[in-house]
Amino acid sequence: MTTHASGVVDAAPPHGTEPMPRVTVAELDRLIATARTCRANVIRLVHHAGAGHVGGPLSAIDVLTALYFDVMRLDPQRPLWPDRDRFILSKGHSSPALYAVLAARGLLEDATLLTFDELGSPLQAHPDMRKSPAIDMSTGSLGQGFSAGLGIALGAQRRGSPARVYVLLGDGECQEGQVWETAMLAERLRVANLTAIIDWNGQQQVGWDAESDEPGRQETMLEPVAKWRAFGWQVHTIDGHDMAALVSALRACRTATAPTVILARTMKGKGVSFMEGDNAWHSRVMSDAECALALAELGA
Amino acid sequence: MTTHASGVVDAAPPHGTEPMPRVTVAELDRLIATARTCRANVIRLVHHAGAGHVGGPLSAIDVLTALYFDVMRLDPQRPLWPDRDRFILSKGHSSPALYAVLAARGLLEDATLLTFDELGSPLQAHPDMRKSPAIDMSTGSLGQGFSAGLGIALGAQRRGSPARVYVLLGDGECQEGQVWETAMLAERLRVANLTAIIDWNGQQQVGWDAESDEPGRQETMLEPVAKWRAFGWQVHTIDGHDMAALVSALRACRTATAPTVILARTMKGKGVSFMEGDNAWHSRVMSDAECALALAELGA
Amino acid sequence: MTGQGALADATGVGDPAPLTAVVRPARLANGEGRSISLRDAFGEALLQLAQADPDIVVVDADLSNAVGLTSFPAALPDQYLQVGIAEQNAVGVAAGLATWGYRPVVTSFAAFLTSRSLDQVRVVVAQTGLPVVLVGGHAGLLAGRLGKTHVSMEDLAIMRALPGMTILAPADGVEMRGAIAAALAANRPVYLRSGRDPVPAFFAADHEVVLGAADLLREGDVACLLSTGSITPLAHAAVQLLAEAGHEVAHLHFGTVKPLSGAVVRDVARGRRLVITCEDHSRVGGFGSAVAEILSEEALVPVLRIGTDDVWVDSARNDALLALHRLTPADIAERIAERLTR
Amino acid sequence: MTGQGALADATGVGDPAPLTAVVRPARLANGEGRSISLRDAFGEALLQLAQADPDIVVVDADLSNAVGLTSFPAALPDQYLQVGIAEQNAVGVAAGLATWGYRPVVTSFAAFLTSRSLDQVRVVVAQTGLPVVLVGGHAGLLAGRLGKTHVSMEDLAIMRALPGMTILAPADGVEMRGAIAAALAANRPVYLRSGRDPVPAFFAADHEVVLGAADLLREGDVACLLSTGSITPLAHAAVQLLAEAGHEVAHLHFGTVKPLSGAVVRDVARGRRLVITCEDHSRVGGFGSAVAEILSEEALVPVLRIGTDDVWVDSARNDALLALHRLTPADIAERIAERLTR
Ligand SMILES: Cc1ncc(C[n+]2csc(CCOP(=O)(O)OP(=O)(O)O)c2C)c(N)n1
Ligand SMILES: Cc1ncc(C[n+]2csc(CCOP(=O)(O)OP(=O)(O)O)c2C)c(N)n1
Ligand SMILES: [Mg+2]
Ligand SMILES: [Mg+2]
Repeated sequence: MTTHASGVVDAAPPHGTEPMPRVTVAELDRLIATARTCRANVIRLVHHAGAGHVGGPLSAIDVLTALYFDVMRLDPQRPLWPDRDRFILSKGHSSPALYAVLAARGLLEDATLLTFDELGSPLQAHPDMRKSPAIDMSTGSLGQGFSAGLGIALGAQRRGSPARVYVLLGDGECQEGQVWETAMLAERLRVANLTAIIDWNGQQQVGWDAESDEPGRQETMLEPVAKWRAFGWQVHTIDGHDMAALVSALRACRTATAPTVILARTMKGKGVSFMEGDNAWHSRVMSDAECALALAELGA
Repeated sequence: MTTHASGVVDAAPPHGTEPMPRVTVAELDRLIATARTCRANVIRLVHHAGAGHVGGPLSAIDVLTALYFDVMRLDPQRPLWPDRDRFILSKGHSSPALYAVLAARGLLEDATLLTFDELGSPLQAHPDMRKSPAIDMSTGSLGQGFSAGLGIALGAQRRGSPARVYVLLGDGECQEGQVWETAMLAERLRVANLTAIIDWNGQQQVGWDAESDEPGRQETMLEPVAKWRAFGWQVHTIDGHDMAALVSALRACRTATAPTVILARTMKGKGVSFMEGDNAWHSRVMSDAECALALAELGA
Repeated sequence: MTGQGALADATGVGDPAPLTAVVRPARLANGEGRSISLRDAFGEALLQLAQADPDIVVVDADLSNAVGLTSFPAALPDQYLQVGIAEQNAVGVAAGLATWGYRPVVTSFAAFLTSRSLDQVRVVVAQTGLPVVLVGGHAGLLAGRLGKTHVSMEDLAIMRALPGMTILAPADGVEMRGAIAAALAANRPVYLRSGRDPVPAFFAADHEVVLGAADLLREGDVACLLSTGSITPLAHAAVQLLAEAGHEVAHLHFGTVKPLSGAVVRDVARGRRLVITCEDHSRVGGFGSAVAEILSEEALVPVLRIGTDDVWVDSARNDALLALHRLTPADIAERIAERLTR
Repeated sequence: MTGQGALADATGVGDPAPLTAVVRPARLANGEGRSISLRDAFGEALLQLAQADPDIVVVDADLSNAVGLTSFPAALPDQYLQVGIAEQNAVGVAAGLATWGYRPVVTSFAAFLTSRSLDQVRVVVAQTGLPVVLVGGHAGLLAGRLGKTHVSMEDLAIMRALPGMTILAPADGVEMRGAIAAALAANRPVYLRSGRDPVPAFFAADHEVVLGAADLLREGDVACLLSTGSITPLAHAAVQLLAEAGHEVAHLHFGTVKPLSGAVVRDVARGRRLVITCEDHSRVGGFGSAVAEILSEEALVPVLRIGTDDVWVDSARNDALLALHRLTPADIAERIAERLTR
């Protein structure tokens, strides 16, 4: 039970911090199906808009699905419930994935999806918290969402709220110094209600692919496990498209005693064969034929 | 032999990259005496100006003396000799230390010391490369000198120059994200002609001293060795007031094959008993009596 | 579910009420009152406010003592968050705290807050409308002994470029006390300009800070001087010198630099031969430019913008800097007289 | 050993020569020439320049392809340095390279270069005078489909606040080619504003870029429109619409936003009823404000500043944004006609 600034006492059941049970096969199947639907919606909304990123959203969909459909405590009827868990898409250019998942979860109206990036739409190119109560923080400039997430996590602690904060970062994004400022402060304050997930798809906008043939030197991140450990974070490395692994790693964070980072190995464009691993799809506009092909592959 | 942009071929002998011999006792004694003179000059110039930082300059003097009087290749007659080694005081607020050492080394006129921080002086509150050819980079905004140092080191490599770059950072300064952006790029490019030295005096401007009683949590840096290692740097931890240790660690950098950081354990206010470890002296103005006492302690 | 109405909730992201635009006759200290620096007045006032309101939280990028919060950390440790020398993270963390209804006050130097963390101020403060108060210390020439990396002569120009920022530049300790209270009450992003050195009390102790209001310091027919920030007392002295020389120049102080009421500025300009602006800031893009933007629309009255030239400021003593940049009362008076008698 | 003379050496920290301030009759493309985006013109030109000058080095914060350098990394790998998504370090590394006589060109989006790395631009570029060229892509409304975090409507205001920055805002691909060459030749800190979408050639192929020069696009007695950047073609169309409606408005393009010659601006203003400024930028602090600063000094002529209002720009299609912010040629003409016939 939490008392808020307003003096209102929240009657909703507090979040448990006890470990959650193992995920069942039926639950997993439902999550996998949801992720697939959301992938199709990413394709639809980006194609409809003729703008927006594709590769990054597709690599992030499974993480988002696991969060919004399994791990996070929230109530679509009360999007601003103070004790809700928060999600911040620090890699804000993957907004189509966020919008697709929010709509599937009932936090956005489906009809708004096809207004993406159009004048007057709540679905801005990058997530804008002033446009919808379902968006917990405005992002788009890489590295910033993580700091805000730390602030929100600290705020929850100060308010005595069990709210947890999940922040999704890009692997390229981790080149921003601000990410390490945040990591350092979270380490010092041992902010255990903060979970970072790295969408480790191995690609960024340009990167070093063309520049270096030396093995390892084209990587978006060098030795990330060692780096995060040295910064005092608990580190889990998982397959970011393996729903069972995602769910169990994310569920485990609820009992963490230190800030936790999940290095989720992913693939840009995941789920659409001709986009997978091809960074040309970072933000390319699809033809109608490509859109149809992608949707067909996704069974939509 | 280096060919420069201008087409001028430099006739000066190239820097050796062979290890340097062990430092002799006589050499050490001279360095220690020089450091002491420079400490006295820091006291004099700050007192004369009635402004400027004190604690940080005194903790940095030994490092600067070892660099300018033993390790760095330079020629006071040709301050802009292209193949000279470069030094960047990334913790620019310790400018009094830099000025004292530059003057002792013949790179600044002694007479300018007492113009510190006065109108028209080349000795700005923070080092300004436009005011004197002896200053290799303008600093004062923490975290920036290190980036510029990396750029200079890369420039040396591109020009085929044996010039090495030494950057002195504060331990508090290492909280700036930009420091880690720089560390990451140096790691990726394996910039071996770049040496960072951290003036690890355990204090910054405010810090966490008052905030946390928990052991370790007031530190300016948490687990710095692990952090720098994880960022791919070679790490040496030494006593930053032990001239022999300083000289041998810095000499060893000349044959490094990776970027190297020297964590130099120091004490703020070192050399003046009533300033040692008392962070009130971060930038306090001295009374005449305090100045006299400090100078007496320094045998000056 | 869309639109901003839904957000006028505990997260504090509602649309702010418009500021009042009024001109009030000012009551001056006239030699009464304490000499105190803006920073110390800020520190005293914030401590009091925070003692009464536990939602006020200082987010400090390792400069709290330098901006006047010497006793705050020990007095209210639970309302003080040290983030280290990391201005970018400071602003982001503050924004996150603000979503919970906290009233974060970020402290650093003006030079760093408005440049090192500008992207963060832009995206998670100004664009979200979260009520974060940014306190930039050591702004202006009178922190001159730190030199060009630390002396911000550009902060007003930079902050003015951000939609939705409210910018306050108090004249003295009395006004600073009111300004920090008003900033916290305003429920919107605020940039508060602070300074280092003691200044004599300028306003009477009961001077009330109302965002957007201007203070009429003196009447005068010929011209009107508009000033902001801690140069107002110097400008006031200049106006007195001018009066002695026979030039009756009206004087208004603007403790709020943005928003600036076009109506008020036009009103005081009309019928006069010259409008003069005066600020401890570059002549480019700051308060004077805001006035020039307004008055140039109708070419109502010529505008003489007094501030520093478009150059970096070297380190030196305050008096040397004021003289060099011709910002002493005598210099200000001379510049205005020159222009009036041309 | 003191002073700047000693530094006019291989490190390239010498004092730049003053810019030329001239008005030249412009030669227009008149339907000839290619339609090309500013970014692609930049990319083509820089590749050619860099092929001829090995000292030109691109320092990229992971946006080279988005700002027009698609083939550069593969074509000249030794002159391309990828620093990753780290704008602060990019600017610092560029400054370091410049001390060796290299001519670094830093590439990112305008929004990030002028905010995320503002402190670095301020300290190691503008304050040192090192000849770093900062190329800010996707500036202005016409990158609108990225929304307010990416669309910079403030870059000119922010860069203008920094002493010593030269600011270029070319109108089209032809001028962009000349601008990047001139920026590299200028031996000083330069901010070059670039854009995303293809625009028809505006200037004739032999249009010569001279820093500080203005281009006379049309004579006209009643008023004079001064524009900068890629809105100049739209402003030009507006001026033609106005002529058809009987308003003879002169038009000058300023490819250099800073320094801006007061003499030139006063000259073109004198004797006319109105000066209009037009820019793809906020009305606060940018090119229009620079003109207002100059013209307000003598209240010579009223100034109508056309740009976006002081609001954050949402994401939408270019045409929708231009209409919303009333920046289509018809809107521009209407705003001017309204003012002229008031
Ligand atoms: C501060 C900042 N710099 C640059 C950009 C432009 N940008 C958008 S996406 C991107 C690449 C991001 O790579 P990564 O974080 O790995 O995300 P991915 O697309 O691979 O999911 C860049 C550089 C930005 N949005 N913000
Ligand atoms: C970007 C930036 N933020 C803040 C400051 C103000 N400042 C000057 S010294 C200092 C403390 C530095 O601590 P440390 O790096 O440990 O140096 P020390 O004084 O201990 O040698 C601070 C915060 C600054 N100069 N630059
Ligand atoms: Mg990636
Ligand atoms: Mg220290």
